[in-house]
Amino acid sequence: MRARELIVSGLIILFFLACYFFSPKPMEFSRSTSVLIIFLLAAAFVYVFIRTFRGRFIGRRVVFIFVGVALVLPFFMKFPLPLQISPEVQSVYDALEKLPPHSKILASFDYDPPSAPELQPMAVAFMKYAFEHDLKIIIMGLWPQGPQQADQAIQAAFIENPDLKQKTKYGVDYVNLGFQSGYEFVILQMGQSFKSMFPADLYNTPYDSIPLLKNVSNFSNVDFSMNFSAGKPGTAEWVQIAVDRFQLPLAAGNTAVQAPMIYPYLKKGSKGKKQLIGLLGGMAGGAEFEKLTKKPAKATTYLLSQSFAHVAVVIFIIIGNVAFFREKKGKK
Amino acid sequence: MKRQIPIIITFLIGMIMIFSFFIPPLEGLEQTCSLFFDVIAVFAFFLGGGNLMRIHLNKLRRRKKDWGFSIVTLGGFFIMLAAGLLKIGNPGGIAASPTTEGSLLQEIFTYVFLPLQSTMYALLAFFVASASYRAFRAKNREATILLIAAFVILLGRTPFGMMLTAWIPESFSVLQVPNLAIWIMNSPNLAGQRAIMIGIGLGVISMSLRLILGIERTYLGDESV
Amino acid sequence: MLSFPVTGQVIDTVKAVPDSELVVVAPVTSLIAADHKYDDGKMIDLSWVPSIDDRLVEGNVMGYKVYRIEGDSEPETIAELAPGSNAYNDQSVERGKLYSYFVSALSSNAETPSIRTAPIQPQREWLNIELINVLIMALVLGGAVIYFIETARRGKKLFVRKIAGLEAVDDAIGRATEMGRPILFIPGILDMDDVQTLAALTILGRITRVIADYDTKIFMPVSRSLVMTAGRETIKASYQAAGRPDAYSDDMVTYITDEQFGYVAAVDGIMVRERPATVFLLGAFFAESLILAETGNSVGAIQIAGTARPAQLPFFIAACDFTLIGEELFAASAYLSGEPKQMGSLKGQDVGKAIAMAAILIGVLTATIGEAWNVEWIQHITTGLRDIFSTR
Amino acid sequence: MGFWDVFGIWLASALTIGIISFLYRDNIFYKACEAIFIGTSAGYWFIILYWDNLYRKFWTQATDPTNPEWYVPWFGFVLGVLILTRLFNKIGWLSRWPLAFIVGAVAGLYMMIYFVSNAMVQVSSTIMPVFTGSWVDIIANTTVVLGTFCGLVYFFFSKAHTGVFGGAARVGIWFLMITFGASFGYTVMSRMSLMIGRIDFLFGTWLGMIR
Repeated sequence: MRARELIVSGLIILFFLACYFFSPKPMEFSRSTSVLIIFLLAAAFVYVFIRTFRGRFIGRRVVFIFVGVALVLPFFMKFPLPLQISPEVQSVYDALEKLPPHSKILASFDYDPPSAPELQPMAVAFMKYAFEHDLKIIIMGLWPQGPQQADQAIQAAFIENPDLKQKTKYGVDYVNLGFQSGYEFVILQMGQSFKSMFPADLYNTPYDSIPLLKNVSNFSNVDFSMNFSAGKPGTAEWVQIAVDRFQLPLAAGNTAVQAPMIYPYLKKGSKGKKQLIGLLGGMAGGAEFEKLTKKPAKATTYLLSQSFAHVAVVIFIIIGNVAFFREKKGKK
Repeated sequence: MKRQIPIIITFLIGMIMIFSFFIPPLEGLEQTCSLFFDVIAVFAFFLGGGNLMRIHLNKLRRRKKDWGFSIVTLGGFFIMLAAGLLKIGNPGGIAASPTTEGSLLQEIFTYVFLPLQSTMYALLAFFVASASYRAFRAKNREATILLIAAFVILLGRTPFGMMLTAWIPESFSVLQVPNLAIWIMNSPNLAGQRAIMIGIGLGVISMSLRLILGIERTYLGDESV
Repeated sequence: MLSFPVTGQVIDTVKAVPDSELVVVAPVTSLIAADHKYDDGKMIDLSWVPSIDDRLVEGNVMGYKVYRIEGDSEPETIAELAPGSNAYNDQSVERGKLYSYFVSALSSNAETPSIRTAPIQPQREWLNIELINVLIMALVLGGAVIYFIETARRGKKLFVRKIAGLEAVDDAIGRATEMGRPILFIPGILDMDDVQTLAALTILGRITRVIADYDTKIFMPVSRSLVMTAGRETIKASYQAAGRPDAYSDDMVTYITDEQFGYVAAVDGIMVRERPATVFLLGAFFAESLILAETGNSVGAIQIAGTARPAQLPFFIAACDFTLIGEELFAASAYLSGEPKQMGSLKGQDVGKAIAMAAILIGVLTATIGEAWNVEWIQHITTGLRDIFSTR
Repeated sequence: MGFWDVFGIWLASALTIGIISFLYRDNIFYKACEAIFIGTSAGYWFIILYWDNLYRKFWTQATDPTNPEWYVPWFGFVLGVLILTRLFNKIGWLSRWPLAFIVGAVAGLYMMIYFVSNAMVQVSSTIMPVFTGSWVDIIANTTVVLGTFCGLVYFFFSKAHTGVFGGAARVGIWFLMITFGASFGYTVMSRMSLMIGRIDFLFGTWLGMIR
């Protein structure tokens, strides 16, 4: 038993070391290789189907390998996915397009590292777009690790577009106010004054000595706001307080789990006004936004993996059930 | 006496909390209770953490199976304790928040704790797939409905859903998978959520009353049950 | 030192501007200060009609300043508000003191104060009349629960339908005894301050009463120290009640870690190594529900699960043998006890459901009819019903 | 990147692979990672509890001379100490007092919170006209009302699920199943995203194979 364990772990380590030393960086499959891989995957699924249909189920580990392959390989494929832009993503983009240069945007980062895969790509795309169009960003977080995520998003945007790094200055083009505890209470107080909740920024620079914040006292001095949220406090709280009470123009990016609960806010209310300008929902929302900015990046790559994984799960359910019905019929 | 006092405490506190909802001068009680709870939780941790240590020290002493891992667990525990209590490497010194960037606690958090936590979470992706293949069966009508709803959502949120049903004419666009997914979320899903919520609301009332009135007292270790 | 404005006097806020260049805006009107109703006397509500120069197009108002005068002291600025504001809620007042207010309309370089309000004292109210409908509802429901408990206590037989998941509990315990394997009890991952954890512990009490009679091992890893303490008390009491206090040991309940996935990893390990015959997953679960249920399934345990969190129920339904959905979790301990008075409380719950169902049925009917034919008195019924259930 | 950053990334990668290796089987690397995780997480949460609850919330309030209600937190402190009496057999029964306090407070508080936000609000928002708007709206409204009503029938305890009543309960459980199916779909989605995040870390941040 022990020996087999050692061999397997040895193989795993060898695999990763081989990747580290010998793989091309970055690695990318050609179009035909990608098609071939998809074809092979489909063939493997057919094999699993036939096997299961005959009553011999494949083991857990084989299922794991399938999922692993479906998740990893799409990273290296280049495939134009037919993305239809949903109206709620389009309206976020349109609202951004309408902003004149030097407009001030309040961006609240209300998520933590575990939900970063879904939200980070859209945050990066958003930052990149804002800096390229000379929009000023005021960053804050209602979750403790949110401001760090914002920082990482900015660094990633700089790596993707090195020109921005020269052009963009902290304190003038963006500022990171950091985290404040107190959930929706923070939003409520910000309606009166930002400074009362954030007397200094993340690096302890006093609020008043930051050039970007010079004429910013509360929501009324902000032209647009964006909220990246993975739960509570998040978009629902921003809508209920900042939008409903202080008429802040708000758009949001949400995790897939959150998104369904946010949809009601996108409906036009009795006064014909939407509470939320638009919504980037999950990985798909991020990918659509990237497509609109014509700079496909992480979310687009991720979405391919995500779609493959979804299809794999659906196929597994179907295979399992076909076998199940055959068995049931056989018993009758 | 020993048995009566806890029941009286539960009854009194419970009643006060119920009525504080209607009596404005008692507004602050909720916060006080949550403060008390937080403080009690710290002391309870002395018991919990102590228990954790006892178990692993026992394993070590008796050289039980896998005792080596107990050293690792205890090591991790004490390193974290030392790093956090003494605020080792904290750029802000002893007065700063324990989770300041650059402190040892935060570095361990980023490079040890976070990858472990995220990967644990991520393993779920595999378990979900395995459960789909082996467990999610359309055993009866109910399970079938569950699976169909799940299909619609799964496909509806990817470009494949769009591709599959793009042929449906615009006037019936509700039937396209992505729109169907949104409809499910906004109608039947909403109804189900509501029924569950109302049920839970009523269930909690009944259970709370059983506890407050002392009818349910198993948790207090009452021997007369 | 900036001098404070006096009613009616326009003030130059940017020094050294000749009077002729001052942008003077009209003051706000109809300023009213009123005690905030149904609080502890800590708030005053202000409302006013914005300056007539406060317009989106060609408006000169840059914002408003709210001033407060406490007793005879100097006015102090308590808030600066955006253009278009017409109300403010002052939460920094104390009971027993007199306050008066005025609001200045700000232009780019001047401010125009309004007239002062009459002095006002924040008042404390002893009962929140706005919530009287909630109080009545709560009394009705609480009364129904207590009524049925009393009825049952007096010996009247009450019918409660079978709940499949709970009927299976005895069999599940029996199976573990036969197989000579342990029972695993997971009370969710939240602390004692969650009602689902309380529900899990009350069920634990019932289950351990049965277990204590057999010679079966129960093991309960927990992720909160307080739950550990409470769990030990519960199990100990059950063993004492069964007359076997010697069979109890503190090792039955172990604290692992507060961290969600650290806990899951450990419980997973326990399942794989100990191979329990029966697993109870009752309480508040989050993402870990799937891992736990799948692993339990893979070691061939009979699993009875229950939670009030809808997002986790599908995994329990898929991978467990029996699942308690939402309300059933809270009813479980009463049901398992089989005691008449406990059953009575379930009847009380049903009264609540009956009221809710009736309200929905009547409400939807009247709302639909009222809207379709525009019948006023029917519309009144709808609003009345909505008011009864509204909480504001 | 400095040495320690590179070291950190290698360490994080090793731990990531260690956890993933559980998919093959329970093995010594996984056990080691699990042990590290349990130890560090218990320690981490104690640190947070200690500094946040005991120091920030309790100590600063309880020793603040300007706080007129400085003595209030001390009652909580006493309750906390009482829980430690469990360690001593003779006075162990005192530890039930804080437990009784918590149960009473939680039961009382949540009874009202759940009642209002779960039961009352949901009932009042279900009271709505059904036949308004387009046919899509009408179907949607009818579905919501019917589903909520039948769902409640399913939870009814006082009547066996037979006859018309049983039929309604059956429709109710169908609605619940759609709800669970939808949650299932969305949960699968976010779990997959999490794994994608880890893969990106391994093959991108660490191995540099992803562009």
